[in-house]
Amino acid sequence: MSRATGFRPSWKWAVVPLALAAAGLFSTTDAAAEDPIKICVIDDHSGDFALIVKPKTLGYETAIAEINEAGGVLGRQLEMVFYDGQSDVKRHQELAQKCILDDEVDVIMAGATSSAREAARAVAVENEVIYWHNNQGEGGIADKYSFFTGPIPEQQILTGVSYMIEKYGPKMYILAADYGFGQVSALWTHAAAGLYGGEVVGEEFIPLGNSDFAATIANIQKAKPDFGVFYLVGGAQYNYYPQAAAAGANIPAVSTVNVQQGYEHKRYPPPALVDMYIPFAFVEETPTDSARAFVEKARAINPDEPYINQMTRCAYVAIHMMALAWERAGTTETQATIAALESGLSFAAPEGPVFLDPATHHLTMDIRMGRVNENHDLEFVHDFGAIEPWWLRTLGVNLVRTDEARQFLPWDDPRLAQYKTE
Amino acid sequence: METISFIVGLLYQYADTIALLALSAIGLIIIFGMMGVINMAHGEMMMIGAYITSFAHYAGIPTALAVILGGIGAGLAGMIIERLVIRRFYGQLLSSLVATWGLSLILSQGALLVFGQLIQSVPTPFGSFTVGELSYSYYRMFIFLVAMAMIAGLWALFRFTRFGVRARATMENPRMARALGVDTSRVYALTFGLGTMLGGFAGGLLALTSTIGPFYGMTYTPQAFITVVVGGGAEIVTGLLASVLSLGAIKTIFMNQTNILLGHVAMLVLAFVIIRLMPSGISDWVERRQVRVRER
Amino acid sequence: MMPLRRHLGLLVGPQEMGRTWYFWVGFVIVIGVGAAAPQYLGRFDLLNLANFLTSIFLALSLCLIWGFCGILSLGQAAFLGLGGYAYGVAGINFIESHGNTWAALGIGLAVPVLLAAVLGFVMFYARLKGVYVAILMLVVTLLFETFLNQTAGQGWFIGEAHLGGNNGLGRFSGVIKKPPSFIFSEGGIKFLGKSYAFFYLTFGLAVLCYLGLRILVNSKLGYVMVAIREDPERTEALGYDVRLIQLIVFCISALLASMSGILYVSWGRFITPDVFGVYNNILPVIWVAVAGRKSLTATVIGTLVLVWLSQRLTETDYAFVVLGGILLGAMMLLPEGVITGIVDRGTALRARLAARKSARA
Amino acid sequence: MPLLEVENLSKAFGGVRAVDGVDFALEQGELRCIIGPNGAGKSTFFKLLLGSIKPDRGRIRFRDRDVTRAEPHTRAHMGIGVKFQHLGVYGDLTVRHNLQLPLQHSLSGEAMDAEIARLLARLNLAGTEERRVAELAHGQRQWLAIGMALAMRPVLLLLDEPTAGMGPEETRETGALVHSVHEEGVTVVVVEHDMAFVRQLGAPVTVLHYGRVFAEGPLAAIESNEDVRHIYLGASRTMAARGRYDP
Repeated sequence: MSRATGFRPSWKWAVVPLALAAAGLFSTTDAAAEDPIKICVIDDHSGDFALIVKPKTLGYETAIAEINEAGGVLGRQLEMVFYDGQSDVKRHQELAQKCILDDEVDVIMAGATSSAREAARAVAVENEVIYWHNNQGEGGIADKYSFFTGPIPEQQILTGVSYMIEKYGPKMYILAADYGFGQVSALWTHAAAGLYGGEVVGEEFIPLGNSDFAATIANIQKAKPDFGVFYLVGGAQYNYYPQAAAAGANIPAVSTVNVQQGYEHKRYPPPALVDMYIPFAFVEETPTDSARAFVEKARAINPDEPYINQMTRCAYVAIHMMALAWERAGTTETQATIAALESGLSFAAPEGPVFLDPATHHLTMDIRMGRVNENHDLEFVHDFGAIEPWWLRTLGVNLVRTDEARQFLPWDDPRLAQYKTE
Repeated sequence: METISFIVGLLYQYADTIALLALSAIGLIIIFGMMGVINMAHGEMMMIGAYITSFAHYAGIPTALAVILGGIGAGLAGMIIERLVIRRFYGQLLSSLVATWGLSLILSQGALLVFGQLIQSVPTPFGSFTVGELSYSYYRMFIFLVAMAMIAGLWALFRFTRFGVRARATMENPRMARALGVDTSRVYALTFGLGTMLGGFAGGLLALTSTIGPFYGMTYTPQAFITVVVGGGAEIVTGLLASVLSLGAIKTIFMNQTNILLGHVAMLVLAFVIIRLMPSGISDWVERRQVRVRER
Repeated sequence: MMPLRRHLGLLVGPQEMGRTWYFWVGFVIVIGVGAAAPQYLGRFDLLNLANFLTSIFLALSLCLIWGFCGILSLGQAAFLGLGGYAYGVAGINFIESHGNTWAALGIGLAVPVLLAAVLGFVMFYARLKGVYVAILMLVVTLLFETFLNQTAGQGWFIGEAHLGGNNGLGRFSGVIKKPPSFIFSEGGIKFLGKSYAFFYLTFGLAVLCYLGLRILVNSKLGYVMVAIREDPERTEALGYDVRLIQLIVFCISALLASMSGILYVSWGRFITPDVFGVYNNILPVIWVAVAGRKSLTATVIGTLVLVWLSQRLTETDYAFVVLGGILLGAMMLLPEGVITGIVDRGTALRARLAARKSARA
Repeated sequence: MPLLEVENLSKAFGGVRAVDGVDFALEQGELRCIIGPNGAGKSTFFKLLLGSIKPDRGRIRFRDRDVTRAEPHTRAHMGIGVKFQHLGVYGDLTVRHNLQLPLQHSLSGEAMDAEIARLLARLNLAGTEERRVAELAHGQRQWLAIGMALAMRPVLLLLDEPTAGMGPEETRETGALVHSVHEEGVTVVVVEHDMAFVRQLGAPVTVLHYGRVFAEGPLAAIESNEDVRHIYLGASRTMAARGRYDP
């Protein structure tokens, strides 16, 4: 066995790497301030979520172009440092690290799904960098460094479900994607049912990526609900709609994810989505002049974008909020900027005025109800007016006074959890 | 009435599950049975079929024809792939597995780059019927019948046509078949084309009830793999049939009584039990039983 | 001293490239350059390099079973993911509350090996065809992904650890309980991804695993592995229980893959069901196939290059098309792998030149 | 009590009965040839004996133990040594390491080196130990394969077409090797196609045809058997074309 010819390793050789390793311990790095203000953007331009997330990047581009044309912020230009998150959660973590450690950005805006959001957000918070999440979400995050522009359950679910109960009757069936967002949304739906005299007659959590709904459709028919509450996410889960339509099992439904992000009413032929109700902050068809102007502006930057969705608006608002805060703080230094963000900023968003609530870091915004009609056009059936992000405040959260770093979940709040009966 | 509607519901689900398993696996199992190759790009062949179906439908071509075009397109793609790639890996099964996986990555991501995530769905034809309190899709029953017809057609192809005889000879003993004047490389190319064509056709059929995107095929391939493993490669038709009937039964029962995930888990567990008991798949086992019975 | 020398002799056995003195000089230089990385790398690059290094164990695990034993698994990420989850769950329960890193490590290594033993027993003792093993492993890992994706509900706690579904381990409970990094001894060094300690730990482990595997493949077991790869039937007739050896090697490879998972969790305090997904399974196949599956050295080098490349590609839309193209191209042009192919050609050329020289003389 | 006893052994593939009710017995120290035309079931019978496939029916006893279901590695340790029809050598390994595989069960260090040297000398392969097997000539590889079987110190040696692809000189040397192994007391079974080699061995012959034992007896009796000539002639065209059969 030891017949092998050639070089034999010896222990002496080990000295070399050890010496070099010792030298490695005395390393230093230094950072130099760049001229433009750097905004890290990590959006999915490939993979499962590319379709709904690409319009988000357009929102950043629109706002940055607008601000830079008007002379920038503090006399400096804004620069987007963009990375493709590839719909990959791990990637979001790595890229957030790269943004902070390598590009030394001033703010991070990253992550569409709750999982990608948490991956990137954890890195930002750990390194004390301001983080923005710019699409609708399950809410409940109370954190000094984290800010949110998307609508949250008290703005979408409570309003949407109460409207449906009034219009169609009390009995509802919940279909939710089986992950954090779906779980939380489902519990909020139970709470809404309890608060407004509804009744949950059935509830199913669908694995992400599932595309076969034969059993689900039968279950829904057996339960005979007045309407459905759907939190279906991703291309595969969307299969529910054509399958239900083919089985003649369509029911009126409300959803906080469909249409306003994935513009399914434009992508799929009728009648799959007829009678789908959408409580939203922004869709391309939003019936205000400022919204129409915003759509035009975004289209001018990228004429090929098929749909300007709610994410475009959230991204746009986030950049403007940061610009306002930096101007008010007179610096891009993190703590000063947070103080400015917590000073009560408001902004004329495309759908109407929004106000950044200092206590919770979420937005007060106008919510409207849309209905997909027989031709798959969106009709506007109700205006809920401006709705505040009140839930965290009722839990005693006040980020101006007390630091927090946690997510409150509806089952932590006995007032909501009481409605969930096993 | 309750029980009748329950039984009808269960049978409908069973038929539906069988149709999905059979359609997604049929092309894969032909290629595996004849060539021993697992085509990891099978899901992408289904994707190609679905894409062509959608494009053809919106170009004004009748839906039935669009689906057939989808099959033909995937079949042609398959024959090109066989010429350019598979051919180099005859006799190296694991290498062909890896090479086709690379191909799968290129095709799905390439489709994403070229066509984006946005592909128009084709509306589902035929409408619905009602039994008891539940209503069902005629189309889902239609694809069940088509799946069964495809299996029957396959049986007839191998039994009665010249290609079938040559293919079976090649499968049994390629060297002998060559000695008898069979152009085995053509048989392989045609087999691969046939397998991918059926995959594309299945993709087109299923496209009428689902969303179509670059990763369309990936939702079907894992269950197709299980179906093939359970079916084995010895007797394609019996293997496929036995496999979809048994897997479909367990999946339907578990999905109906528990949830979708446990339906998948039950399928996989059953697959492991079957391979432990019958390592070469059901078809080989069935075949050996037949021999023994004949001997008695 | 004798057995030690004997083992060192195995380091330079014929099963692996590197039987010349200049290979080992190069090796020492690479180790030196690697160990000095904190000297010249920025904060992110160092963190990133540590992350790259965690991939090496996964690549080596596939290299061992596929390249040396002839078993292709398309689901190696199942062991990585399970190792990471098991370590994370145990870590949240033991390290956070009791500071017991060793227990968490042990569990993180044991659970995947147990899975490998069960699956391997069924598959190898059924004498399953290679292609079946390959795709069944893929199905298994995808099922893990599906299973963990639906653990967002409040019922999915193991002790204090919430599985958290798609959001990742421990990420989806009120007060977030992230899986912890290693802490050895009370108040000892914390091995978080950013730290030098973590870099040196991973670097050291990678070097040790590489050298250890060199010894393994040149040992008696190593020869039997290669014999099984070449011809299992023949090897059985030489008195070796092929099924048992395949099972053992499969378990070793699961152990290596789980090290990747554990280090990854310690590095980023983060793990989600995505680790079980298709991409995490195809990536090691790309690394190993492209670099040269029959060589540990080629695997390590190729993995580092390709991991770096795929991260660079993140800035384009073409990432996976390019990776798929590299895989397909390598399989068709250099089926033994690019690095192995180049080295083999170089050796052949040198031999020819030497022959010509001696002919002239 | 015979060394090897096979009763009613049957194996079918896809409806074809490759081996069909074979009875076969072998005394300690015997040398036996098994012949038969293409597709007679020789290779299947061989694999059933070594255990890499299991019979549908029937029984195999070896050294008074029922080994019908025993795995090949168990049989190997019981003393069945095997040389396969297709080259059973490992092309990527050196000659030394090929021999090391069977030897490392029991030997190591100096003892193994000595044994390897002894085997190589016997196989006319001295001086090749550090060469990769893929670089050897065809005949040398066949001898190495036999050497690997011998390295297991078998009681029963099964050789499947040991002279396939060899020239006349090499074939003659192989015959001498088989005889010398037999003279050492090893029981030898040679499955063969090449009648010239069978004649050189001059041992009793078992003829398989359509998976059954067609005839059995001393070489001379078999060669003069009309029926045997007939089944061979029926298949002689292909075989004559390969230059393997000269009646």
